[in-house]
Parts: sequence; C-alpha cells; structure tokens
Amino acid sequence: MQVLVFLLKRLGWMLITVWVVFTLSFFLMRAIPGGPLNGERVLSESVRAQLEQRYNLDDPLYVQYTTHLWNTMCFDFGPSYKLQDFTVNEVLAQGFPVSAALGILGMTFALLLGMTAGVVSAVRRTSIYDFSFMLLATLGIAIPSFVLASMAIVLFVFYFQIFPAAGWGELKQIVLPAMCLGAPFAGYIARLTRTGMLEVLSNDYIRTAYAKGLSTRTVILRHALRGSILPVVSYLGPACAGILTGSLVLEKIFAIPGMGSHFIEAALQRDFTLGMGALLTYTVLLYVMNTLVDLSYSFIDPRVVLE
Amino acid sequence: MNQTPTTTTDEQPDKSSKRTELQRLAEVMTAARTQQGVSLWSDGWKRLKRNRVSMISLWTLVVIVVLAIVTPALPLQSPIFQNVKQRELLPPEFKTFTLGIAKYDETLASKRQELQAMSTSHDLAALQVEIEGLEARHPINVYWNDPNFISKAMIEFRIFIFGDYCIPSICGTDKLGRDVLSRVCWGSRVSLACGLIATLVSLVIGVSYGAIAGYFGGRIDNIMMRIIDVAYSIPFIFIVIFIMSFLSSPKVRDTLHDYGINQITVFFLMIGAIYWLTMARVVRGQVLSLKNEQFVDAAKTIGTSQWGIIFKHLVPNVMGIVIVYLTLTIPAVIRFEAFLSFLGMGVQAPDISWGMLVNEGIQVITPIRIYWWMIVFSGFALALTLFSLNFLGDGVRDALDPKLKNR
Amino acid sequence: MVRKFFPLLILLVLLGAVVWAVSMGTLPRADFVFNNGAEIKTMDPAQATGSPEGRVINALFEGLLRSMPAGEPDELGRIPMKPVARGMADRFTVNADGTVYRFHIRENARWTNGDPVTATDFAWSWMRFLHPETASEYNYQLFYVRGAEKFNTVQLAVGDKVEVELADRKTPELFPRGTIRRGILRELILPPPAADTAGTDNQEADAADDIEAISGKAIFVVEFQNESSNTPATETIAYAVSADGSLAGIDELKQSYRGDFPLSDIQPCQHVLYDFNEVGIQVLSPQDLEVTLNSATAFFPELVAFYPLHPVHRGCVEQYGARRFTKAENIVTNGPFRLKERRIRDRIRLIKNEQYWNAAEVELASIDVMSIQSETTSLNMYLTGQLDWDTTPPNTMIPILKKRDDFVSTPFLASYFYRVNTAKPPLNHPKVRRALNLAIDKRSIVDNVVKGGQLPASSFVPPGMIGYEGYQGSGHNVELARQLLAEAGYPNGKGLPQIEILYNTADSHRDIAEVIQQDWKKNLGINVILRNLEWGSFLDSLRTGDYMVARSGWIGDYPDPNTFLDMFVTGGPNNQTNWGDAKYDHNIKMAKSEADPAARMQLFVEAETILMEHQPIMPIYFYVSKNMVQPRIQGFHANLQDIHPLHLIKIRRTGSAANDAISEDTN
Amino acid sequence: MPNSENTILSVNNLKVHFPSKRKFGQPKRWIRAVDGIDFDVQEGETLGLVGESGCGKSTTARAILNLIHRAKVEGTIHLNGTRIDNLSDRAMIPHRLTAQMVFQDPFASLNPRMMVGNIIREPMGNYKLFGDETGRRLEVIRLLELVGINPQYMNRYPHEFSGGQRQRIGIARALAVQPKLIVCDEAVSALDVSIQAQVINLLMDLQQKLGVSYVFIAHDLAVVRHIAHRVGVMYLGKIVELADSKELYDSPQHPYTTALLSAAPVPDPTVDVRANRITLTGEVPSPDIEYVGCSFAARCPQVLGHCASTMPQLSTTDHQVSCLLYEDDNIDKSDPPKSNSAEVVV
Repeated sequence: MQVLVFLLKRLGWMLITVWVVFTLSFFLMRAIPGGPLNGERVLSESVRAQLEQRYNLDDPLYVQYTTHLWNTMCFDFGPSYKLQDFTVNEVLAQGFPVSAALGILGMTFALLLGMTAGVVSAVRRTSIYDFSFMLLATLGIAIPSFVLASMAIVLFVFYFQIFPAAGWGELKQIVLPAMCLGAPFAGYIARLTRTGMLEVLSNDYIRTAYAKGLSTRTVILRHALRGSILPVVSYLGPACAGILTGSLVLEKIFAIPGMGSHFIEAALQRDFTLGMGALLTYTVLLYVMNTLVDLSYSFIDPRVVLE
Repeated sequence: MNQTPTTTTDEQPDKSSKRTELQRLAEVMTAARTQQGVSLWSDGWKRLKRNRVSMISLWTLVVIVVLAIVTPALPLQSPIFQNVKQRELLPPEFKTFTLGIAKYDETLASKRQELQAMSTSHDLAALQVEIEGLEARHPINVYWNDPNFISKAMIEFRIFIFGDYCIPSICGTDKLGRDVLSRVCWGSRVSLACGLIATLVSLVIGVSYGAIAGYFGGRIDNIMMRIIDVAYSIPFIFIVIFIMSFLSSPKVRDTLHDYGINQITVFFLMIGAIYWLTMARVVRGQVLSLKNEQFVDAAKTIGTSQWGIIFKHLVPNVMGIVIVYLTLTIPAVIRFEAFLSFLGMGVQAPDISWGMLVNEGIQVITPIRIYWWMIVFSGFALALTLFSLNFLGDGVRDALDPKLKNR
Repeated sequence: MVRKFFPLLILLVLLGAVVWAVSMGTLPRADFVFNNGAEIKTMDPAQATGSPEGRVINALFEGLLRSMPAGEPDELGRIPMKPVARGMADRFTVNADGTVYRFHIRENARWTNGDPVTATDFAWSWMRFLHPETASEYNYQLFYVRGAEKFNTVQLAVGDKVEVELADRKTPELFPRGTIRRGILRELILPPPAADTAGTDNQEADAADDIEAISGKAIFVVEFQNESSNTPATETIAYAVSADGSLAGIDELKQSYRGDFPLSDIQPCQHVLYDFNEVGIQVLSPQDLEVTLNSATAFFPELVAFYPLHPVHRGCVEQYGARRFTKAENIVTNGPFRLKERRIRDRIRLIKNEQYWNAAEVELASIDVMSIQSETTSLNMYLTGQLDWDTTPPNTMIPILKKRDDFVSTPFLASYFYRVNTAKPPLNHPKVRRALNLAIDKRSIVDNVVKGGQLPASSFVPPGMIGYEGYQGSGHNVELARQLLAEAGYPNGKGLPQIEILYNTADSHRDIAEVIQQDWKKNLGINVILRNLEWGSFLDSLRTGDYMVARSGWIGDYPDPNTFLDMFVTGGPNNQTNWGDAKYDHNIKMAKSEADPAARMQLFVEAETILMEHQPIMPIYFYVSKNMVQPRIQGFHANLQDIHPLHLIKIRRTGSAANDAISEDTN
Repeated sequence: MPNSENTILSVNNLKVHFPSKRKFGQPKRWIRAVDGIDFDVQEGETLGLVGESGCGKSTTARAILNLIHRAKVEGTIHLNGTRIDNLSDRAMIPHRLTAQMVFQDPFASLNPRMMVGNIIREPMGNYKLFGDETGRRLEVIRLLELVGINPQYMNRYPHEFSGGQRQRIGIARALAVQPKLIVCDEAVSALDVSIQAQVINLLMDLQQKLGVSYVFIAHDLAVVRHIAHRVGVMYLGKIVELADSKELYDSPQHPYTTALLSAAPVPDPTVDVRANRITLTGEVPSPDIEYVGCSFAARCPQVLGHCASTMPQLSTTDHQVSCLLYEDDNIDKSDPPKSNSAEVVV
C-alpha cells in the first residue's frame, strides 16, 4: 500500500517534471539561432514556405506549443525533421534498446568490478591490493572517458587485437564501450564500497559474527556486504545520470547507434522533434531510475521510510 | 576582532573608572590572544598534516596553481605563435629556442635612429610608416593573445629578466608548430580558473539554496527540492548550446565587454550554474539534521534573525562537508569542460584549456602513428590535478570529521 | 522474503539484460562495407541532397543516364566521369540546337517488383519532383526544362492551361493526390499588391505572389472542356486554394473583384498549378521520353544522371505515402541494389537486385553503408578491416596516410573559401578585402595545416573542368597587401577595426582560422578574433549576415563552372555576402542560354574575374577527395566529382586477380 | 492572564499537541505533549517543574520561548504582560530580551564553530546593547567573570571546555541580554553531581544579584528543592500538584508526588528509605490518547473507582493539586484502592 502511494506520488511528480522539461526545451530550442530547415544550401523562399507548412512551423508559437504538447501526451512525437524517412517514435524505438543494453552492461561491469575491488581493498586494508585498487579507482575517476576510450582502442584493438574497433551488433563489439562507460563508476563504487565496508567491519555485530565461528567469507558476504551496500545503492541514482551522459561520448567514439548519438545530432541539427523525443525519454528514464533506487533503498534498509 | 583600544589613554581624566575598565579590557584581550583556542578548522588542519598522501596532493596542487599564476613570467615559448613550416609536430627536443624579440627591437631602434638622422621629408614619411608598421606588428602582439595588464606586466618582466631565452620544446610541438609545454602551462590557467570559478559559483548558489530549503523545511523545502529534481532531469546540452551561441553573437559580446566581462567568464559561470544541484542537496541534508541542534534554538532565543541563523550558525557548520564536496566538484567541472571541448563547445580558440589539449592529443593517437607527446603531457597535467584533488578530498574528509560518510 | 532475494533479483535482471543485449540481431559482414559519413536524410530521390544520400540513391535507383568512368585518365590519374546511356535509357538523341532530348528506355528495365520501367514513370517522378508541395531542395535543377519553373513556382497568367487538384485527397499527405481536372485559367483574382512592396523590384514581388497563391489568398476561375455529350461543352468554376476545405479569408478578395464572373459558388481545391502536360516532359511511348529545354543547356545530361532525377515507383509511393514508402519492406527500386535493412545511424544493408537490367555485371551480393560520424573511429574500423572504403579519413592523419598505397586522393570539384560580408565596414572596401586575401599564405595552409595535397586557390572555380581555364589570381603577396591596405586608408592596419572570423565547430576549420588570424596579425597588424559556432547556429549567422568573415565550402553538383558561379548572383539564396554586380549577373544569365561552348566559357571567365577582383570571397584551397580503399577492392576510380558507382566495384579474390583485371577492362 | 504587576510569566491553559506520523488511511493523531497547564512566575521567583521524562516539561519550556513549530498550540502565554504565543519568529525577537533559556545539553547548545567570547557577544550585538563593540567586550568579560570563567579564555572554542564550564557559558549567554526570566531546561541534568551543585549555586547567586526569575526544569526533585521557591509536578502533560517548595516536600498530596518523593534519595543515612518507598508499576500511558478520567489512574496506588471516568481539576488553593482524593467531599473515599496497580515495598 505504502509502495503504491509512493509510486503514485512519484508518477505525479514525473508528469510535472516532464512538462517542465518539455516547456523549457520547447522554447529554448526555438530561441537558439538556426532552425530545422537550415542546411548547407539555402532553401529558396517557396521551398522554405512549403516545408514550414508541412511541419507546422509557420503557426504561431503558442499553437505549435499546444499541438506539440498534446501530441506528446498521446506519445506521438511526430516526424523527425532530419531523418525524413522516420517518425521520432521509430527512431527512439531503434535507439533505446541499444543505449539500454550499453548502459546496463556498463553498470553491471561497474558494479561487479567496483564492489569486488572495494571489498578486497577493505578486507585487505593497507595491502598492496588495497593500494593498487584504490589507485586504479582514482585513475578511473580522474580520466575523462573519451581519453580512456582512445587508450583502450589503441591497446585492445590494435595492440592486442582482441576487440573490433567500433560498431554494434555482436557481443564482442559491446565489451569495450561498456567497459569504458563503466570505468569511472567502477572507481566510485569501489571507493564507496571500501569506505562502507570499513565502517561496517568495525561494528560489534561483525565481531559477534566472527565470534560465532563463521568463516571470513560468510561474514563478509552475508553480513558486512549487506551493510556496506547502502551508499552504493544511493549512488546508483547519480550513476544512472552519469551513464546516460557518458554514453553520449562513447556512442560517438564507438559508432554505436544509440540514443546518445540521436540526441547530440538532433541538438546540433536542430531536429526539434527528435531532440524533444530523446530529451523526454532521458528525463523519464532518469526519473524512473531515481525512483527505483529510492525503492530499492527501502528494500535493503528497513529503517528507510518512503515518502 | 582583536582591535585593542590603544588610543584610550587620551580620553578625559574624569572618566577614570571607564579608563581602568578599558585598560583591563586591553589586558584581557592581550591575555586572550595567548589563549587563542583551537578551532575545529585548525584541528582538522592538524589532522590533515599528518596524512602524507593528502599533503603531497596539497603541495602538488599548490605548485600547479602557482605555476599557472606565474606562467606569463616564465621563459616559455609563445603558446599561440604557429610555425607550421618548420616546427610542426616535433617530438620533444632540447634545442634552444629564442623569441627573436631582441633582434626585432634592434631593427626597430636602428630604423628610429635612421629616422632622426633623416632630413628629406619625402623619405621621412615612408620611413615613419615603416616604423609604425614595425611597431604594430611587434612580436609581443603576435606571441600572446591580448593579455590583461597583469599578464602583460609579467610578460614584460619575463622579457626583462630572460630576454630572448626560451625553454626548449621539451614537450614537443603540436600540429601547428606551437610549443606543447607552453600550451599546457597556459591551458592550466583556463582549466584551473574554470574549475575554481565554476565551483565557487556552484558553492554560492548550492549552499544558499540548500541551507534555505533545509532550514525553512516543510512546504518551502518540498517545493525547492522538487525544483532540483526537475532541474536534474533537464539535459544541460541544450542550455550549453543556447548560451554558447547566444554569447558568441557579437552584439552580446560587445555589451559584455563594456561591462568588463569576458566570454570565458560567462562560460565558467554557466558551468557553475549547472553544478550547484548536488551541492544544494548535500547542504540541505546537513542543514536538516543540524537545525534541530540546540545551538540553533539557542541562536533563536538570543534574537538572531533567520538569515543570521542560516548564514552565521548553520552554514559554517556545513562547510566541512561542503569542502569535501568541493574537492569532488572541481575535478567534475574540469572534466565537464574537457567533455564540452570534445563536443567542440568548450573554450574557444585561441584560449587554451587542458580539455582542448587532451582532445587535440586524442585525435593524433592512431594505430598508424602515435604522437605521444601531444597527449602525454596535457593528459598528465590533467590527471595529476584531478588525482591530487581526489586524494586531498579524501584527506580533508577524514580530517574534518572522521565519522563522515563517503558521498 | 523479498528483502532476502533482492540483490539476487537485481543480478537476475542485469543478467537478463546482458543476454538480451547479446541476442540483438547480428548481421554477417557484407561483401563490401564502407563508411558513408553522416546518416542519410532520406532515400527519396526527390527530397535528397548531399553526397552521402547520393551514394545510397545511386545504388538503389537509376536515372535515365549514368555517370560512368569514360576515357583516359588525366595527368592526376583521374578518369573523367561522363553521363552515358548505361542507365534506364539505352540511347538518347539531342536535336541540333540542343534543346530537345529524346531518351529511349531499355526494354529490360524492371522495378524490383517486376513492373517495367516506363517513360510514364519518369514523367510522373519528375512531376512529383517539381510539385511545389514536394518542396524539393534541388528542384531548380529541372528548371532548364520548358515550363518546369512555372509549374513549380505557380506563376500563372490568364489564358494558361492549368490543372486543378480537387480537395478530395484521402490522406492529407501529398501523393496520392486528389482528382485532377485540366482546364484554362480564365480569371485570376489576386489581392492588390501591398503598398510597401510596390516599390521593390519586380523579382521580389513575383516571389511574394507565388506564396500568396499557394497559401490560398487567390481565386482562380477555370474553364473546363467537357468531353461527354450530355453536358455543356464548357464548364467554368471558381476555385480557391484551401488545404482544409474552409474558405475563410477570401471574402475581401471577392469584394475587390470587378469582373463579370459570378463568384457566388467558389469551390475549395488543393492546388491550381500550371498544367504539367504543358511542361516540356512528354511521354511519346512507354519507351520514349522527350524533354524540351528552354535553351541549350550543355550540362543537361549531367543533370539527368544526377540522383534527384532518379525515378520512383508510382504505385509504391501512392500506396504507402510520403514517409513509409522508403521502408525496407515497402520500397520498390530500379537500381543495381535493393534495400534489405536499415538501422538508423548504424548501417544500410543493400543486396544485389537480380531484376536489374545489368545484374550480370554487378558483382557485390551485399553492401553495408555505415554511417559513422567520427572520422577517427571510421579510420580505426578501416584499419582493422571492418571497412573496405573509408570516405572521411581525419585531416591530421593525411600526411601519414598519403604514403600508403590504399590512399586514393585527387583534387575534386570543391572549394574551401572565406565569405566576406561586404556590408560590414571596413570590409565594404574592396581594397581591404583584397589586402586580406593577399596576406593569407595559402600555400603554407595547404602544405602544413590541411596537408592532404589540396591546391592553394587563387580563384573560385576548381581546375579540371573540361573547356574551362579559370581566372588566375595573384598568390601570397604581403607587400602588395600592405600597400592596398594603406591605399584603403589603413596604413599598417591603423584604424582598422577588429575583424572576426566565423567558423563552424571543427578542428580543421579552427586550425586554418588560427593560421589566418596570425597571418593577418603578423603581416598587416590587424587584430583578429575567432568565433566558433556549431553547425546550426553557424548557418543561421551566415543566413542573417551576422558575421564579418566566415568559413565556407562548396561542392559542385556537376562539372560545369555554372554550379559554382551562379551562387554569387545578386540576391542569390546562397550568395550571403551582400555583394552584387550587374555585369556579373548579366554574364551568368547569358551563359545559361549560350549554345556555343567556347563563348559560354568566356562568359564564365569574365564573371569569375569580376568576382575575384571584387573579392566578396577569399578562396583558400581546392579540396581533394580523400578515400581509403582496401587493396582487394577493384573498380574504384579517382575522379573529379568523387563519385564511385557501387555496382562497378569488384572484389579481387586471391588467385584470380588476373581474371578480374581483365573483366574490369570490359566495363 | 497576568494577575499582578510583578508577574513576569503567566501561562494559561497551555496545550501543545504534535501531529504524529500517520500511516496511509489512518486518521490524523495528536501527541498531547502539554495538555492544559496554568502557572505564573513572579519577579525574582524560581518555579521548579519536575516530572518523568516525556511528561512535557521541555515542551513547556520551549513553548514559553515560542520555539515550537509544526504543532498545535492552544492557550495563552504572557511574558511581562505581552501575549507571545501567537507571535511569529520575527515579531518575537524584541520579547526575547525578557526571557532567555539555558539548554539541557551543554555540548549541543553552543555553536562549535564560534569562540565563546563571540557566543556571548552575539545576543548583545543582535540587540545593540552596551553601546559599541568595546562596551560589549567589557560586558563579555564581566559576564564570564560572573559565571566564574576566566575571561582570558574568550578566544577559545566550546569543545575546549568541560561540561560544567560550557553550561556556565550557556548561562552567561542567557544573561547577556539582562533578561527578567531564564528558563533552565534540565540545565544541570547532564552534569556531574558536584558540578550540578556549583551551577545551581551560581544560578542562586545570580538571582540574588540580578533579581532574575527562573523556570527551573528538572526530573530530579532533590535538585529543585534547593533552588525553587515553588514547585510544580507534571504528569503526562498536566500539572498535578503545584505548591510552595517547603509545603510540597513536607506534605505532598498527589499520589504521584508522593511516589516521586519516596524514590528520592535522602541525605540522612539513618532513615530507612526502603520503609516507605513506593514503586510505580505499569507503563507510562501513551500521550496520544485523550483521557476521560485521571491519566494517572492506571498506575495510582490510591486509585478510586471513578478515577478512570472523572477528570480531576487543579484546585485553586495555595497548595494546588489535581486529584479526586482532595477534590470533593461528597466523593466516596471508602472505595477501596485497587492494590493490583501498586505495591508497597517493605
């Protein structure tokens, strides 16, 4: 019941958020110099007038706003201005799974690597493992992902020749971008896990668990990890936002046909409809992820009250 | 604070009791100074000093910042002067390099002498024009990009001290034949300024916003936090494009210039305005827990106004975590600037930033040929700074409040 | 219970996602993979512009003629591309004065659905191409055809034959159209010209009228001839153009009408256009198409081979409508390849079209057209063998790539130049513009910055066009530049305001701008600032004239000086420099109808000389095409236009290289 | 309502109800922290308030200083003749000159980032007292000396002082505006016994010197006995007995007071304390229920039959008590007490 109320409340706020983002970007897009009809070649006046009519760009702004808002509420983003063979919905339907797969893989990678490194560092505190893991983690945080990606390409594509350079379609092609995407987050997660773990390990109940004669592995996996996972979970919200932003660059470097490339291109080419579609998808995605994180937080820690 | 009233002896003698009181005050104040307490800050500083990694990081940062500040006074080559014909993409070398200003000045001086010796008016005018031309095209104007008066003074100082001498291109040259070392040094000024200014902006906005939301609580808090939620979901790139294109329109730029605002400053401010959200959240959380402390009630009972409570009592108490968060924001901002440079929307040429340099370096990292010096030095400078800030942040966190959670 | 298994649940979800990601459709590598650069805007020939679109459309569709390598390589190894009758037409004739073309369509020309390709297909496709509602950006390429411009721009006059499209479309989108009735325009009631437009010159007023007529503020009285016997011989109806059937806004017009036709019953219609049957595109028989031009146009065959004039299948377009007919499951094409699959911003998979008339000579069974934005990524993919042809190797790598055998590079039909806004002082002074031009060391830019073997430009039209010897301007000359500047009143740059160079965001443009900035500063003592805008804003600044000096580029559509020089006629849409010259305009206009090639070229030379002396543009260099092609690929020829028909490409298999070399010669 | 010119504080029928966190679908519930209390404080007088934890003492203290938020406050509070319970934070500021507070926790009530000199000077600065900065500094020194702290330590931070010293600093801060009333909310509870005595003596000295009034809140009757002129006993948001200090300690009337007193340690070791110690059993009832009768009935050793159904009223005599045992003569006192709810330890 409580969960349901929580979700309903969040849904309401999400709608408001979407509306605000819609309104803001609608007017922002039109305030930016340049429009969807600008191209390298200048259109003749009659062609421009025809195209404006076709895309309703000749209507007064408020009319455009209301029709566009209404269509958006019906989940119809209209035709893409720059990918004329597709509607925005079609573009998003193709791009979203790609980005989602990349993001999920990147996140999985970040979680697995980050938490393992964090746990090992905490358990083997001040050992060489700890030091090198934390150094790597800081490196992962400090290096911009596009630098990391370029290095990784030189190393893994050309030197070791393990992975293909770019493209999308098979597992081999996903590994490298997912790793580059996840690296900074792996770094953060490793540090969070280590800190949380160290804090938990000094607690009495861990000592009790050891005293009961449980093995180190059991204590760490069953007792300590549970306690130290909280900061990681609360970091997942910002991490999702970061993954979304990070994929903008990596999709470009690895030629991945995901939402990121659609979004950047739409912004640069003034493809208002596609830009809006991608934008709102991101907004909703981000909101849903944050909500899920809050929800899972209360699952893990019974003391957390949903509100 | 410790303004000892030394002039009190000149007061009228009939107020002797007042005078003795004042003398006593002076005595107590002097004594109090020897009893100066140890604030939590200095306490934290002491603890920080014991953390070797943090201290190394701190000193590294100090060195980097100092280098950035005195860059114009260092005997570096010009960061923007291109020599595409002879010096493009040279690997690191130790051949000495001279600016050639002395020779130019010599020519100019000899021409001037010639002018004075000249008598016929016909040639006089021509020579005058030539000299004017030489003055207008003086290398100083070509080597540095419109330096402000401080930088200009430093450059003149540098020419006075080192003359034509330049540090050789020990970091190689780039594709337009410019010295990489010099570019990295000049780039540090922009990148660090970007990090600092943007972070300061985010600090001011974030702390005020968070403190106000946290202190007033209730509906105000709810609304303010929802605004943040909404803002979190607004992708910044449209805003960046919008503002960048708006700013670069000559009219706006000239207007700003009249107010003494550089375009790049606005760029910094804009990044700061994007990065305050998390800061506001962090501060709000802290304020929420702090405002139930008794000293806040105490402040209220002694008649401190709401703003007084927020900014005199609450904000100083959240500064600890704010500083920790700052050390995380500065790298984030520098990285964001690099990200924008990658998208081609960052700092504009001929200004130089590390993000731009790294991006240039990345483009010549290919399997066919690796111009390693193009990426290594700028990348190293960037990574070193970010690294140091990260470690310093850890240290500050431990020093200020060992119980503080990693955020 | 839930709490206990929560972490497990998360792991399961993540694993599921991984499995899902792995199972994403994997396509086997195509026979030939190349990077097309940007994602194409559309596959509809009538809507497409730009060379990436051209590559795909040329593979999917085929026009009457094909540009094919023909003749001997020139001194740079470029094989000239000539439009020859190796497309849908197997022969064509031109009349003596060069105004009437007759194309004969080959018997075995088939659409992919088995329908024969007929002259009607071409007539219909070109009608669609010219139709104002299609708003084709390239439609002016057919304006050389008699009546085509009139049809497109709806410049009607009383007595013209017109076609009326009734307002009975099933879908609001264009094609299928509503019922068409053909008649004669008896009366045209236009709103009186507004007072402020009365003073402006004729051309602009015309343009204004076109738009009015289209947007429904005119009344057309049309007389129809009835053929059936039981109705009166003629019928006269008044129409007003209205997309939604309402006739609001024409009452005023009705009031102003002073004629004797009763205007009580005005009917809404979709369009009133110039009768397309009057346009010089006539179907003589299913196999024969006759095209009548306004005047002799030397490069008309080039245009016929140009991809916007490729035909589309009428049934397909009418069944699926504007957007959906290009979907892989719907599209009907007539080219050497057909569309298998399209993934947005990833690839277009083409497979061989067995119905193609010349299918026997098409060797590639499948092609992947990749759209990879990042030049470095594209090169990386080429180097690891993922690509067979890379169209956009990064500039920084060119000096190294040039040494490789698989780098194919020749000058081609494109110019890199700086536009100068001649309305902005001090750039309104021609001597200042010339001084600026002379102070740029173009040779150094070419050799040390762009480094791809480009040619420093002292004229606008790239060299290599047959029969055209362009203007030869002076090169880098600092002394002269200083002198000119002094003559203009700015000795040593004194008193000269700061000049701003605008360029769109790209490292190569920035590098060049920085070099020029330094050249001007060093040589002329001028303060220069750079302004960088991303593409959308950049174009807008150009269009609104909000710049001083702006970087530009122009790629010729066909190998004729006209494609470059007609840009800078006064008020031309692509002029954007606020420059205009009556003599120049006159020359360009004369050249359009000049039949004698030599005289025509002379007109162009004069025009270019005027252009270069007034210097509204500063040419920097002529582009070279840059292609990386794997050694196993054959049939790839360097040429002036940088077009490479995909159906000519062959793959050398190990061991049979000799055989392939022979078969290549037969092409 | 102030009933004489010397009345510095007058609390009438004060009720403070906090909303409780509710689950979805449940009606809103109120926690009745203070549920109708009346008392006055005269100039120079000390009123002690005692009671178990949770009985509403601290809430009363905070209500007097108008520090309560997000709660339903009813009744009136007059400070120096002005009604203040309905004033906003801003409007309250001038009236804070009259009443000050010494807080319970000496570790939390001083801003850790301020030097003690500044902590004491802040209120003076807020009200622009003592002329200029120099005057304020002198006053700080005087106050520090007054509360027995070396003024040379004025540049130190709170964490460099002991708990007792900090409480003195808290007192000095309260005194800085020369208030007429100081509310001491468990001001000594957190301190060691020896230091408690020091602080209490200090407070009494100050009262003699400055004539301030105190509302002195504690859970320990013994502490209050020493300092208070009058003592009120609170139970579950209500004052159950209010009388002169001597009177109350010598002849307590309310069973709850009796029980409290019997539990207090007696300094004379010869007296056998255990002989008449009364131990209360049962839970302290929940403050979110509105009682029809006496809220103490369930734990009362002398409970009567109608205690649970009849609400006792505070008598208006000098020795005020709120118990049915003393309320009316026509109540049948022979109704035997239910011994199950209390036991006498022998």
